[in-house]
Amino acid sequence: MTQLIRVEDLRVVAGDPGSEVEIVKGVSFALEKGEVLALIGESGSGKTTIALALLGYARRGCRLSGGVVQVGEHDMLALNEKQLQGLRGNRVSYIAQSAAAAFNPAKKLLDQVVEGPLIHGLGTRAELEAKAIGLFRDLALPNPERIGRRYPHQVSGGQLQRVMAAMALISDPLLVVLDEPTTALDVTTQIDVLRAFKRVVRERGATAVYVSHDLAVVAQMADQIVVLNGGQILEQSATAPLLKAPTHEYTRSLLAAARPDTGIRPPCGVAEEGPLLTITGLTAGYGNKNLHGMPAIRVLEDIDLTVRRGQAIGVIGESGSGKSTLARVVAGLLTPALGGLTFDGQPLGGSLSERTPEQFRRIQMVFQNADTALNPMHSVANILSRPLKMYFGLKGAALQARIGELLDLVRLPRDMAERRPNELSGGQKQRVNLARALAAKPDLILCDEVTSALDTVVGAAILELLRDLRQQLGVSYLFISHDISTVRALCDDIVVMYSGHKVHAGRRESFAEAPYHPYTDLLIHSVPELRQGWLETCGATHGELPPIGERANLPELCTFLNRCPVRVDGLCNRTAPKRRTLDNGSEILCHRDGADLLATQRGVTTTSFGAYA
Amino acid sequence: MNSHTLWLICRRFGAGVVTLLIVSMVVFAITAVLPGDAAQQSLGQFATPEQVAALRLKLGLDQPGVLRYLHWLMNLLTGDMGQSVSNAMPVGELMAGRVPNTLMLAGATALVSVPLALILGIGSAMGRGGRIDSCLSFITLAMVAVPEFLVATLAVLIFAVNLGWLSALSYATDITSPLQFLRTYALPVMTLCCVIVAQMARMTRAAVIDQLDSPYVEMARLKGVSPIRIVLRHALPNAIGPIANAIALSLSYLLGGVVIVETIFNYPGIASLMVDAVTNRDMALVQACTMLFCAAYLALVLLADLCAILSNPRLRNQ
Amino acid sequence: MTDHKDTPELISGPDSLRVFEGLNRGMSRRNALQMLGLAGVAAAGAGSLFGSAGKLFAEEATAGGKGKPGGKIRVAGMSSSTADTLDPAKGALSTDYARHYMFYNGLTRFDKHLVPQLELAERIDNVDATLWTITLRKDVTFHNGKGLSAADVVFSLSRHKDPLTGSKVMPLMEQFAEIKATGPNEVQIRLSAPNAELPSILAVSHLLIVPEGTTDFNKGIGTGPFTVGEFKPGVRSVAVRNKNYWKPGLPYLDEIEFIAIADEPSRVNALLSGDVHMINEVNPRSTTRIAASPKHRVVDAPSGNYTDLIIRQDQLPGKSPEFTQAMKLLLDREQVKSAVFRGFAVVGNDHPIAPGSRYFNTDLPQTVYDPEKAKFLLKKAGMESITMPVMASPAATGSVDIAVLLQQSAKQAGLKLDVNRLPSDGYWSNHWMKHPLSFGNINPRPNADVMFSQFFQSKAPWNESGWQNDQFDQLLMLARGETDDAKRAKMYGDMQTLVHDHCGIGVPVFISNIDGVDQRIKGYDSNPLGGFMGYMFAEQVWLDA
Amino acid sequence: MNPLIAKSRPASSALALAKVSGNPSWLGLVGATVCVIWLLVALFGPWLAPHPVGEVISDNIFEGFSLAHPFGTDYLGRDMLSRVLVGARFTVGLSLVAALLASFFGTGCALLSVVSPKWLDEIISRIMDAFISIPSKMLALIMVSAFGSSVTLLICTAVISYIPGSFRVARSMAVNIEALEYVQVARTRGEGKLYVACREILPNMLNPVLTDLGLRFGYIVLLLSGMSFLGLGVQPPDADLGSLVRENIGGLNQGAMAIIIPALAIGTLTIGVNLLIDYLSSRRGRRSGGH
Repeated sequence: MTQLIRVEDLRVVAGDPGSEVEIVKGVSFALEKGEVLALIGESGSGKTTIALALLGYARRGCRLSGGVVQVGEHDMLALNEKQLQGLRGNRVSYIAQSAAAAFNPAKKLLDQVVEGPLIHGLGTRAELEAKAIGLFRDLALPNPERIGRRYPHQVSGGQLQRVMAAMALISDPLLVVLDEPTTALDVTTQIDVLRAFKRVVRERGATAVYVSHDLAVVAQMADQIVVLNGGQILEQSATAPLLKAPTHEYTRSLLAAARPDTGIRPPCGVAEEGPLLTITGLTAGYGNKNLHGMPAIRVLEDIDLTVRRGQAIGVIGESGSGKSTLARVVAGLLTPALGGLTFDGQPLGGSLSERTPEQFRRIQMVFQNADTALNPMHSVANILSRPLKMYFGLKGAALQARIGELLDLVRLPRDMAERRPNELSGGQKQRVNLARALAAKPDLILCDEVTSALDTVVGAAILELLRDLRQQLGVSYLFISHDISTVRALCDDIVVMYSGHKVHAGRRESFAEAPYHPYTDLLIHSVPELRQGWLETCGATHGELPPIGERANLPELCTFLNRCPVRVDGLCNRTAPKRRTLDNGSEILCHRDGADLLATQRGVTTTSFGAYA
Repeated sequence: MNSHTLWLICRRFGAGVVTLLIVSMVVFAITAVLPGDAAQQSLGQFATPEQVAALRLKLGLDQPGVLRYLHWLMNLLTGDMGQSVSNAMPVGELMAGRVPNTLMLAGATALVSVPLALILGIGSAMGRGGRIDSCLSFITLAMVAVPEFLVATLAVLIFAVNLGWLSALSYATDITSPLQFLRTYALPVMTLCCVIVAQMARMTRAAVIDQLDSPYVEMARLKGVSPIRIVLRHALPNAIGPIANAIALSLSYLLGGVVIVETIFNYPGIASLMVDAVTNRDMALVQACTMLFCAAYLALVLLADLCAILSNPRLRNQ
Repeated sequence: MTDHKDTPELISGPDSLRVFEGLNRGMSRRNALQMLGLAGVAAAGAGSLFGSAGKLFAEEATAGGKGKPGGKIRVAGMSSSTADTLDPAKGALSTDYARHYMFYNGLTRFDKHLVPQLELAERIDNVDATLWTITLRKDVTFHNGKGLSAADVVFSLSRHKDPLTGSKVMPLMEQFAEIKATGPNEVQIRLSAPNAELPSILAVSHLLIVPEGTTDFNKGIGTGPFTVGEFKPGVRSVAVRNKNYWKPGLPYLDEIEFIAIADEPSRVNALLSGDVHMINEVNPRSTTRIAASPKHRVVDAPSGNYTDLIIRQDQLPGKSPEFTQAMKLLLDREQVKSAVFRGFAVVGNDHPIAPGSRYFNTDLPQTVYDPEKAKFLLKKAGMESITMPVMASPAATGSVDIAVLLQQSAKQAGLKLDVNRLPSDGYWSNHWMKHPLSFGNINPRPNADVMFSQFFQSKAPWNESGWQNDQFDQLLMLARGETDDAKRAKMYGDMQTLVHDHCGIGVPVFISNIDGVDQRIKGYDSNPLGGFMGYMFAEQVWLDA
Repeated sequence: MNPLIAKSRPASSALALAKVSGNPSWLGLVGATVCVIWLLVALFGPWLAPHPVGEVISDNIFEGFSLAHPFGTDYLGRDMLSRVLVGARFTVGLSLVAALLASFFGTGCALLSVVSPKWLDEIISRIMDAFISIPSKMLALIMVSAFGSSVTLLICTAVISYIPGSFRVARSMAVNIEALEYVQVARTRGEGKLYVACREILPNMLNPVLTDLGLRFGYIVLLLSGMSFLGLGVQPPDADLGSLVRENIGGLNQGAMAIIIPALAIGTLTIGVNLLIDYLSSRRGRRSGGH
C-alpha cells in the first residue's frame, strides 16, 4: 500500500523572531491509507503541534520552520494560506480536545457541521444536512434528525464530541486528526465515544492520527504508536509490540504510571479506631435558599461519612457527583443546609467564622490545580512561612529550619524556597501545595483531585509521596478523585458518589470483586485497560436498558435510574431505594440485593484489575 | 424572552430604583451645600433681603432640607416631578421639550459612530499587530486626545465659517430636507464621534480578539473558513455582549456628557438644561435631569446585557 | 456659560449719558446746553413733556416708512437659560430685555441719546415733580385685541411693589407712593419725594406695560411690535410681526428668531458663518475677525459700564488709606485698556462717572500707574510684604485678566496677590463685596445721583467698599435738592474727588459695548445703554437682502 | 441572578482592558519617551520658564514664533513657553494625583466589597453605579458651584468621577481572583479579611490596576481640559494645558501658536501615555500567555 501521510523532519519553532525555540525537533513518520496512528506523550511533548502541522497550521506564536508534511498529493508546508483553506475541513479534518469549547456557542450544531463542506462546495445544503444526519445516526447519537438543530450547550459533552466527529467526517477526508478527543470526558462517557469513533473510522476506512496521553485509550484505537517527548520521537512501532515489549525507558515509565494502583498500595495499620471527622445527614448546595433554608440547587443529599484517625477515605464519582462540594463543606467554604459535622468530638462549624483557629490548623485542604492554588506573587518560602507563623508563631532561624524540613518532607530541594510558583513545574507546585498543608501539622488533609491535572508519571510520584507521608505522619486523608485506580492506590475505604448521593461505600478490598452498586460496576468497567481489544469485549453499557414505565413524582427516587442496567420496572421508578449492606461489608443505595447484583455482574465481568500488569 | 430574563429585568429594576434613590440623595446632599438658593438666584444680584425672604416662603425653601427632599420624593412617587422654580413651568414639560433634541443628537451620533467604531475595531482586530492595526489605533487615540471644545470650534471654523458648507448652529426646527439635516447635524455629530468612537473601537477590537483566541475560532480555521467569515460569522456574534456594553457606556455619555457640544452648537438638550438648573438652583429640575441620566445609564446597561443574553443561546434558552 | 452675567440694569435717568453720547458724536456745545436746559425745565417745577425733548433729534425720531418691510432674521444673545422670562419685572439678562422690547411697550422710551421719548404715554404732566399725571394713547391694543387702559398701567406699575412678583426694580419703585387711574386713559402717580427723572424711570424695560391681571407671561401679550410665535426658555423665541402695531409702518421685519450662544467664539462663528444676523457682547479680540469679513461689521459704543477693584474699607488691609491708595496706583490702566480690552475701553479715574459724561470732573488729576509710589505707601502702612487673595470671576467682565495684571504690578511693589478665580455661578450673591479684595461690575447708571446713591452712599446696601463718608452723604442729599445745574455740577465734582481720593474702589476703565452685525441689516445703530441698540433693535432694523 | 451575566460585564471589560493592546514595541518606546519628557517638564518646567507666568511681555497678542518667544505670546501678550512649562506641571500633576487617588480608592472599595458580606458588596456597588451615572462634567459643575474652584476640588472631582470606573475594573478582577484556590486556601487557613484582600488578592491584580491607572490618567487630562471649558480650573495666572487651549481659543482662526502648542501638548501627553500602557499590557499579556 502507498503511504498516504508522510511527515519528514518536521520542525516547529515558537517565540519572537530572533529568540525562537524549537518545540518540534525533526519528527518523521508515515502512515498508510486506512491506518490509525497514535501520537502519545505528556504535556509539552509537541504532540498537538505535530497534529496541527498535518493541517498546515501553527498556533499563534509558532511557526512551521522546516520539513515535509505530505498528505496525499499535497505538500502542506508548501501551500499558501488560500490553498490551505481549501484543503482544511475538506481533505484533512480535525477533531479538537474539548468539543464544548470548539463549537461556536452561538450557532446551531448542524450549521456548524455543514459549514466546512458548504464553503468547499461539496454539495448543496440539503444534501449535506442529510449526510450529516446519517453520520449522526452512525455515531449513535440520540435523535439524529433533531440533534442538529440544537445549540452546543444543549448537548452533553460526549454527544458533542461525536457531533464533532461527524463534522470531521462529513467531507470524507483523506485524513482525520483527533486531538485528545476523550480526555475531557468522564470515563463512563468516554467508552461510548471511543466505540462510536472506532466504528465510524473502521467502517469508512478513514486514515486517522490520534493524539493522546493515555496509553490505554490509544491501545483501543491505534495501529501504530509514536511516543513523543520534548518534541522528539522516542519510540515508534505497531501497537501490540509496543505494549508488550516497550524498548524505551520512557515508554516503560508511561506504562507503569498508567494504572497507579498496580504499583502503589495503601500502607497498613495506620488507621486507628477513633473517629476524627463525622458527617451526619449532610445536605448542601448552591443558590438562593428557600423558606426551609434549602438551597435552590442541591448538590449533596443526606451524606453520612466517618473518617477515622489516620485513615484515608477515597471519594469517587463523575463530574457533577458532588464530591468536590463535600470537600468544600468540610473545609468550611460552603455552609451545609442540613446535617452536622463533628471533628474530634467537637462540633465543627458550618462556616469559617464559626471555627476555632485550632480547627483551622487541624483541617487543611489541597486543591486540584496547583497553578491556581499557589499565589503567583509569593515565593515558596513565603507561602510556607505563613501557616508556620500563624499557627506556631515561628520566627527567624526556626522558621527557616522548618521550611527546610517541609521541603525535605515533600522531596523538594531546599534551594527552591526562594522561587516563585511560575518557576516551578506542575509536579513541584503540587508538592509545595502539599507542603503548605503539612506545615500546619494537620490531622486531616482534604485532597481534591490532586493528581488529575498532572501528567501520569508525575501524578504517580505524588501519590507515592502521599502514601509515604501518611505512613510517616499518621495523617488522615479525604481523597477526592474521578479515577478509581488512583483512589485504590491510596485509600483504605472508598465512597462512590452519584449526583449528590452516596451510592456505595466499602473497604478498598470490596471493590475488587462483585457485587457492586450498579454505578460502581459501570465505573470500574469503563476504565480502559491496557490491552488491545478491550473496547470490543468489555461489558459496560452494552445492550439496551430494561424498559421502565412512568416515574413516580418522588424526589427520593434512585438518581441512577436513567442509566441503570439492572433497574426494575415498578420498583425502581416508583419507590425510593434504601441502604443495604452487602456480604462483603459494603453499603449500597439500591433496590437490588447482593445476590441479584452478583448474578448480573458476574456474567459480564471478565477481568479483574491487575491482570495486565 | 423567558422567565429567567424577566427575573433579571425585575432584579435590575429593583437595583435601579435603589441606585436612583442614592443618586437623588447624593445630588440633594451636594446641592444642599450650594451657596445661595433658588430665591436668591432668581432675584439676582441686587435683590433685597425682604424680596428673597418672601420668595423663599413662596417656594417653600424655608423648610429644612430633609423635609423638602421627602416632599419631593413623595411627589415623585405620585408621578409629579415638581415645578421649576426659575420659570414656574412643570419640570416634566421642560424636560419633554429637551428630551427629543437630546435623543435626536444621540441617535444621529450613534448611527454614525457605532458602525464606524465597529469597522475600525473589527478591522484592527483582523490585522492584529499589523500596520493597519497600529495605524487605526493611532488614529483613534489621536481623535480622543484633542479636547472636545477644540475639535468643535475648529470644525466650525473650517466647515461653517471658512467653507460655509455646514451650519455653525445645530438647532433648527425647520428641517425639511435630508440635506438640511446633514448640514445642521454634521458638525456636532462629527465632534461627538471623535469623542466616543475611539473607546468603542478599542473595546470592539479587544472583544473580537478575545473571541479570535478561542478554540472554536481555531476550529473554524481548521474547517477552512476564510478570515473574514470567521470574524463576521463566528467571532462577532459571540463578541456582541462586551461590544454592546462598550456601546451602552458610550451612548450614556451622549445624554449627559455633551454639555460642551450643546453649548458650542447652541443645541438645546438635556445637558444644558441641567447646567441652567444648577445655576438657577432649580432643585427639582436638577434632580429630574440627574434621575434621567441615571435611569438612561441603567437602562442602556440593562439593554446591553439583554443583547448579550439574546446573542447567546445558552443564556437565551435558560 | 462662562460669561454668565446676571446683572440687572437699573436705569433711572438719562442725563449723564445722553450728553456724553452727544459730545462723543460731535454735537455742538450749544445743542448740548439746549438739551440740558430742557431737562432742567422738566426737573425744575411744574411742566409737561410731550415729545418736545426729542425734537432736537427729529431726523432720528422713530418713524416708519424709510426701511424695507419683510424678512426674517436670527439674532444671538450672550446667554439664556430656563430662567428666561417674558415677565418684564423679572428681566435679568440682555436676552430678556431684548425680548421684552419686542413684545411690550413702555410709557416712555429711550432714544439713542437716552432721552426719554413718549411711547404709550401721550402726555406727561407733573406738579413739583411729585404728582405726575400720565395720559395714555387711545388707539393702542394688546396682542389679544384688548384696548390699552389706565388699569393696565396701574397693574403694570403696582405689581413691582409686591415682593412676590420678584421684581428686579422693587427698590426703585418704593418712591411710587400712589398709583391710581384717574380716568379711562389717565393715570396719576404720587411720588414720596420729588423726582424730575420719572419719565426716564418709566422707560426702564422692567416697567413695560402688560395687560391687567396677567399671570402667565409666557404668551407675551403686550402692545409691542411683535407677537410671540414661540417661546421656549433657554432655547429660543420667535417673534412674529404684529400687523396691528400702533406705530404705522413698523416694524419692518416679519420674524425674529432670538437665541443665545453663551460661548463667545461660537457666537462670533455663528455670525461669520451666516447662521445668525447679529450678536452682542463681542470680545474685543474677536473684532478683527468680524471687521475682516466683508459681510459683517462691528458696532461699538462707549458706555458707562465698568469693572472695579473693590477694597473693603471696613476691614484690613483696606482700612489703611495708604493701602487703598497703593492699590489704585498699582492698576496699570493703559495696560488694562490695551491688553484686556484691546483698546475698546476708556481709562477710568477711580470714580463711577465716565469721561465725557455730564458732571464729569475734568479737573481731577488722573491716577496713573506708579508702582514705586505704591511701594512707598505700602511700606508706610507696614504692609510691604503681605499676601492677599483677590476674588475675580468671569461674572465681572474682564476681572480675571485685570486681576492677573494687577498681580504682576503688585509684585513690583512687593505685594503678593493670589488671584482666586471664582465661577460666575453664585459670584454675586456669595463673593461680591464680601472679601477684602474683590472685583465687581457695574452697568451704566445714566444718572449720577442714582449711581452715587446706590453704590457710594454710606448706608447703601451695595456700598461696594463699605465706605463711610459723612461729607459725601451730605453732598449727595444737597445735590438731589439742588435745582441750579452749575451748583449741582460742582457738588458732583466734589463727590467724584471724594470717591477718587478716599473710597475703596479702583475703576481702571469704562468698557465699550461691541456688537457684530450682518451688513444686510440696516437701521442698526449703537446705544450706550447696552448692545442690540439698547436692546431695542427689533422695531427699528430691517433686512436689505 | 445568573452568575454568568452578573460577571460578564466587568469581567469582559477587564479582559478587554488587558487585550486592548498589541502594538509593536517601537510605538511603546515612543510612548515611554513622550511620558518621560512630560514627566521631566512637569518636574523642572517652572524653573526653566524664561518669564513669570503672568507677566505681559509683549503688546502683540497671538504672536508667532520668534527667538525671544519660541512659542509666541498668548491672548494677553504673555510668553507661551513659560505658560506651557508651568501648565504642564498642573496638568500632569493634577491628573497623576487624581488618577492615583481614584485607583487607590476604587481598588480599595473593590477589595472591600469582594471580601465583605453580600449586602455590603451590594451597597457599595449601588453607590458606585449611582456615581458613574452622574455625568462627570455635571458633577464637576455642581461641586465647583458648591465648594469653589481650587486645586484640591479639581482633584476631588476627578477622583469622585473616576473611582467608580476604577472600582468596576478592580472588582471584576478581584472577584475572579477571589474565586481562585489560593484565596480559598488562605480562607480555610483562617486568615482575616484584611490579609486575604491585601496579601492574597491585591498583588495579583496590581498589573491590570496599573494599566487602568494609566488609562484613567489619560481620561483625567481630558476631563480637566473639558472642565476648563466650563470655567473651572487652576487659579490664574497659572493654567493647566486645557485652560491654555481654552483661553486662547480666540487665536484659532489665525492658527496662533498659543493654541496649537497646548493642544499638541495635551495630544502628545494622552497619546504617549496610551501607547505606553498598550505596550506594557501587551507585554504582560504575552508574558502570562507564555506559561
